[in-house]
Amino acid sequence: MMGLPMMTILIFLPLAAAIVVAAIDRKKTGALYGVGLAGSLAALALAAVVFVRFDPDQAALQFVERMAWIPSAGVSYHIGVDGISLPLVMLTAVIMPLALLSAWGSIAERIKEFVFSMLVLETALLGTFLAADLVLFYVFWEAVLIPMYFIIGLWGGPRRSYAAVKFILYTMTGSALMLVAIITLYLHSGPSLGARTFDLAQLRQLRVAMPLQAWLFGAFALAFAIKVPVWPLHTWLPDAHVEAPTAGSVVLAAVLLKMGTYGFLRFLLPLFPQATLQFAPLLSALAILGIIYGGIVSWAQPDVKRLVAMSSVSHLGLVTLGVFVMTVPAMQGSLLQMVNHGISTGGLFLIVGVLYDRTHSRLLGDYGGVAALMPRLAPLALIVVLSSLALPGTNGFVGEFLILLGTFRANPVYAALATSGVILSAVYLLWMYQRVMQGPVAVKERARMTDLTRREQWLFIPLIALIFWIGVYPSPLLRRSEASVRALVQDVRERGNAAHLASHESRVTSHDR
Amino acid sequence: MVVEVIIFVFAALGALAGGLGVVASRLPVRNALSLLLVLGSLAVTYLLLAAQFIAVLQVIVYAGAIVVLFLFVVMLLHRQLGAMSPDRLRWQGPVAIGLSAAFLILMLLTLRFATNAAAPAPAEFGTVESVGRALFTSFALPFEVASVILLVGIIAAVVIGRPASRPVAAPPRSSAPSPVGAPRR
Amino acid sequence: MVLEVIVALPLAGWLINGLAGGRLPRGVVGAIGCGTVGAACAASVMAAGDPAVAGGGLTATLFTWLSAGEFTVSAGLFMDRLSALMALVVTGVGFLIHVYSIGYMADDPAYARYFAYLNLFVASMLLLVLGGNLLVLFVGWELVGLCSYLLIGFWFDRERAASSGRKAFIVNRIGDAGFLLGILLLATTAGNLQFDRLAAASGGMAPGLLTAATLLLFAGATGKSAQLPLYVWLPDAMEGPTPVSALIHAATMVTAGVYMIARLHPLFLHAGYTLSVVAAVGAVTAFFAATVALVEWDLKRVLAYSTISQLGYMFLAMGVVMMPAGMFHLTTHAFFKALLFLAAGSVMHAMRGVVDMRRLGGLAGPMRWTAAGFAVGGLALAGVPPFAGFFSKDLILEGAFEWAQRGGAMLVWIAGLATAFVTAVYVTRAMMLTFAGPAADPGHPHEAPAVMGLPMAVLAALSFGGGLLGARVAGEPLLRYLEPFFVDSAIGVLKDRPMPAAGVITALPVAVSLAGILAGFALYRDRREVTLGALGRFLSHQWYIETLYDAVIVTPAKRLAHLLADVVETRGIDGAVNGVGALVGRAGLAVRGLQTGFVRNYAAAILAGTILMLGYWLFR
Amino acid sequence: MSVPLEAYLALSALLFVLGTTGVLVRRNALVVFMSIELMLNAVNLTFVAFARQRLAIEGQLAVFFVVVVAAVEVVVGLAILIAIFRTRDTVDIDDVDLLRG
Repeated sequence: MMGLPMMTILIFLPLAAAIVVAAIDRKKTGALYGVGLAGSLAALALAAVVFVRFDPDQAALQFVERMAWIPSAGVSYHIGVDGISLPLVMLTAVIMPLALLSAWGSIAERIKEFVFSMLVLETALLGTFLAADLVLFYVFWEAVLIPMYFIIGLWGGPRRSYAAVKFILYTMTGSALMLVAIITLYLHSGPSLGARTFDLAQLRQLRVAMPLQAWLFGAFALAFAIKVPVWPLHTWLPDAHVEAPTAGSVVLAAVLLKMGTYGFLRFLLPLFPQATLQFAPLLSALAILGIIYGGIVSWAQPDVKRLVAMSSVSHLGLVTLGVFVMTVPAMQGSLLQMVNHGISTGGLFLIVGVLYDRTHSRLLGDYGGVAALMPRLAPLALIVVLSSLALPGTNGFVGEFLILLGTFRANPVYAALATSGVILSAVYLLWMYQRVMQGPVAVKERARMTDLTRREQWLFIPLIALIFWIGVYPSPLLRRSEASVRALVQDVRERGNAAHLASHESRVTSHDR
Repeated sequence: MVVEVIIFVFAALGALAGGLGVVASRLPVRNALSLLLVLGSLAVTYLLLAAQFIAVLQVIVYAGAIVVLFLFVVMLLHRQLGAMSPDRLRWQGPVAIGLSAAFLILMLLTLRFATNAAAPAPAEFGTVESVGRALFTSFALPFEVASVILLVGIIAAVVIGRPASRPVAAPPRSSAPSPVGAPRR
Repeated sequence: MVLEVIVALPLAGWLINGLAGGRLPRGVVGAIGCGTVGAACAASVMAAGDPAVAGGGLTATLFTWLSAGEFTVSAGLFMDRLSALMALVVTGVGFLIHVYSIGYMADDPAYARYFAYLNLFVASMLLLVLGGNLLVLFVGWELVGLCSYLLIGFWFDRERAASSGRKAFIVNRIGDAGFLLGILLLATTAGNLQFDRLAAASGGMAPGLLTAATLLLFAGATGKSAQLPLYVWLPDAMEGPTPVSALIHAATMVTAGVYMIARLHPLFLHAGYTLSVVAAVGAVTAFFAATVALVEWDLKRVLAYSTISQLGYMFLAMGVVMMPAGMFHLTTHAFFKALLFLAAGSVMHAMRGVVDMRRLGGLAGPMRWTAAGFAVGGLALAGVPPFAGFFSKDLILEGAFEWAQRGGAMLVWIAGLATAFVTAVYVTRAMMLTFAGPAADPGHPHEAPAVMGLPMAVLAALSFGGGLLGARVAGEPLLRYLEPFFVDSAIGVLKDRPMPAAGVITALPVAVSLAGILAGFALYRDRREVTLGALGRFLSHQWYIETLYDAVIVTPAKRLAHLLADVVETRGIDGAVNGVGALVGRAGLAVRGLQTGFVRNYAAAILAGTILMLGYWLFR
Repeated sequence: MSVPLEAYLALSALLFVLGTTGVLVRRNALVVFMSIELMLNAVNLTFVAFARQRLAIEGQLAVFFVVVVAAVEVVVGLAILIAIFRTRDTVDIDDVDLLRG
């Protein structure tokens, strides 16, 4: 398009800003944050252009850029966007400026390093969502860990090093296995595709015989499931969230977790359709367990951040369910719900951050009656809470309804069980809202509970606007994802079943390499 | 060609004697001088092997610069160089000698793979010109990298060698102690 | 266009009062709050006059809301005879209560927030009744629940108010989960959620599926309309401001379940025994709530249980296929129950918030008009002719009797009759304890200001004359108006009603009501505390239903949550993760001795490794 | 080339082993350094010997680079040595064991 490598510019714009930040004097706080914000806002503007010019009727990748990177190893720099990655790219582009803005005034130490890390993180995230080559994807996927590790480990709470190490070890365990699977795929691609390649589009043609396909599926699924996190692989999440600074929590919840569910859609399903169909019931069952378990456990948390973190387990259980029931509405709902969860849970963490900046406490017991002291925060917080519990009219409902609709079509029992999440989310979120905002004023230092500053208000205004926009008029998003999702569902169903029939005459077996 | 053999034998004996001196002598100055003997002897063998440029390099850089550097350090530290704490690794010596012997035997065993069929060297082989031509054409990049490494080495030596705890004397104008060199937090 | 305006007007009021209300003078806030609803009322009258409403219905499609796969739902509004009636009730009663609120809330610091919430409620309720398909209805359905939550917990600094609001929301959510599943079932089988398409498809759907779907929808209705088993939130909802109780928890929102069944009556009619369940639930709830109201001391909670009971009547009417009568009772109930609440609010206003009837009494003197209003409402509630409640309740009981004769359970009719008696008793009790006798609390009660009195007067007039809408002598205009809508259902019953049999059946409820009033008068004449012994204890614990819920659901759920969070999560799942970590750490400790710190050791190790590799290469 | 290749290689091996012995046995950091130089020179000798036998000038270039790196190494190494000596007052490498597990 226009001869400009739009996607490359989009990915590396934040990195360029990061380099500029590195050159700025560390005492100039305003300039550091200003450049960081400008970089991420520029990326947002570019992403918006992509969003507008995106052709909703096309299922394949658009804005494709492709060139050889390591030709001898079949690695290419292949990027592009389709209906599955577009919402997540938009989400990343929206959340990062907000996260940076939330840190402005909240993080006072090593600002330069912080802004630098955040911008590098944005580049890595955008790259993860736009890569169409397995090696490129893996590089970005792992690159995300590094800035996130530092964000938790340097600017986190008292147990930050435990949380950071747990986060990085847990997620790397999964991705190490994925790397093995990627290389195995590469080795198999030679005999049947003519030349060995890491290119996703070509690897999709590959038909891996069944026992091996199941193993590869398992390796990929584990890496993604840890990231999501699918129950019972979730325990790194509460620790990471509790210890991370606000901006880190926001990005972690809003975007990082979506890497897992995005991975399901982008890699797991198209690469291993047969294994997907075979293991979908297992993953659906885990997802439902996560919905219920996360909801119940959230209710009993004394720590606000931990509560919200556990609620993510529940919400992402629903997203995972939507992926694996393999119907068009459910998958579109899943995709939308990824965005919605980013907005609402990101918002919840921003609220917690605003409160934490004032009281330096995360315990529900230390709050109470905040609405009387912060009358501007209370309605904004309520809207975010309502969005998170999927009240109709807010974004959460649209996603949840579509997931449940698609799930019901595939399996009414799943849908009935998943609907319990609707009740549970109301239970724990309203419990939280009441403990923090309502009741007699129980905060110890009233004087510190000043209402939102102008900067803090601007954190919420975009989120609230998005909540209502997606809740009332989600068509722009749904329309752009429909073609790709439909193609994916059809592809997986056809090849999954066809492979089942033709597995004995498969051209690739596990011993030829 | 017997001359060559004789020269080689003398050079080899010199090198071995020097090597023994480096390892065995308890006097640092003697160690350094033994090293000089090794380097010189090897320079002679290089000449036998049609490597004039390398031989010259050996004398200038190794014998001329490096050994001198060693001697400077010996001079700087000479008082304490003899003082050693009691040996805490009593097994190390015998094990080391055993290992070294085993390694030597293995290496000598590899000699049976050597093929001994060398053509006479052309006149220009190993001259400054031929080495220089190779260095500035196909090996230009490594050459440049080597220069960078040298630069980095110089900087590193300056930084490491500077006294860490004491800051460089601050200019008298500023009253506050200048934190140059001290890590900033 | 007019439909959008009806919904948009209160929505605009919400936006203005919500965003800028804090900076506006009170008069302007009140004017916006009332004006938008009043204008919506006028617009509703205009829309209802549109010939399209009487015909196939007035539709307005705004845009495609959801579209995924083959499934499409548009954001659209729709008005036919049924929704016209509902819109008029909502905006009409709503307007009166808004006006009343100007006086009632005059001293509240959060005046603007109050009107913003109230306007949002009216907008949501209008969305509910004017929704063009089931999903839009559901949006309104949930949003009115939100408004209910917000207004119950309006004085959020009171722990009880906040908890009651939360309870209301969660209990409603339980019902709504069923409702949502019902919608999913219908969407999956019928493929569409337009009301007319659903009605058309209902004939061809498998009866089992249809029964399941309608039962699920009814589960939602039991939550929203506070029927057994999900009634528990409504008595607690009385923590909110009294006008809110009048508007949301008596006149409009709680009737949404009834409206929903009326709206989807073709489905319910085709769905096997669902309607029998509805009738049974309605009858049991009506009787249960009335008996509890008999022993309640809190004036507002008496009215709350009364509302539950009257809603039971409406469901009873729906269940026995007397749907027009149910809608008729919905309308009259909106008048007289709103009146009763407003009168109670007037009492609270005068007595500075006292609602315990043991501390009230003798208010008939200083608050003559309020007492008169309460009396009119009470008589209407008791079903004394010619007050409005008489006509509608009578029609329902007639329907129940005929239903029994056509093979239904006679018990439903008997329960309805018994409820009529109990209703008369408790309303007399409330009247006596509040207004009769000597003043129990030495205060200076004063009559409500005109801005509160006027709406009560209008409602009193409607409670008195509203019965004409369905009275036979007046030609049953409301029932005739609704007939075309229910053309394939209850109208058959309505038309072929054997007139002679009605004599005794009509007389019986009246007699029962009068007997109840007399009994109440006799019992509470001298303000005795009638305890009723063990029965009284049973009743004052609401038949131990909430105790049962606490023991069986709430407490075990909390225990489970703590068990999972404190044991399974930390020791089980995370314990396993940390256990793996600890295992690796211990292995590291074991081999750490190899790292001696002596460079010479390391060098020896390197050499040994080199020897091994060289040896392997040489001798392989 | 009348002196056989094996002779050079054997000389190289002997020098190398002398170097390793020095590194393993001696505790004086300065002597250890010299022993390392000895090993480097042994390797250089093989390079030059093979370069002569195969008439490949690259072997000699490798020596060139080894010499460069060795020079840097000695400079930096001796600087470290002096820094250690300044703080710990010793040149016994056994006294520097901060990496003990």
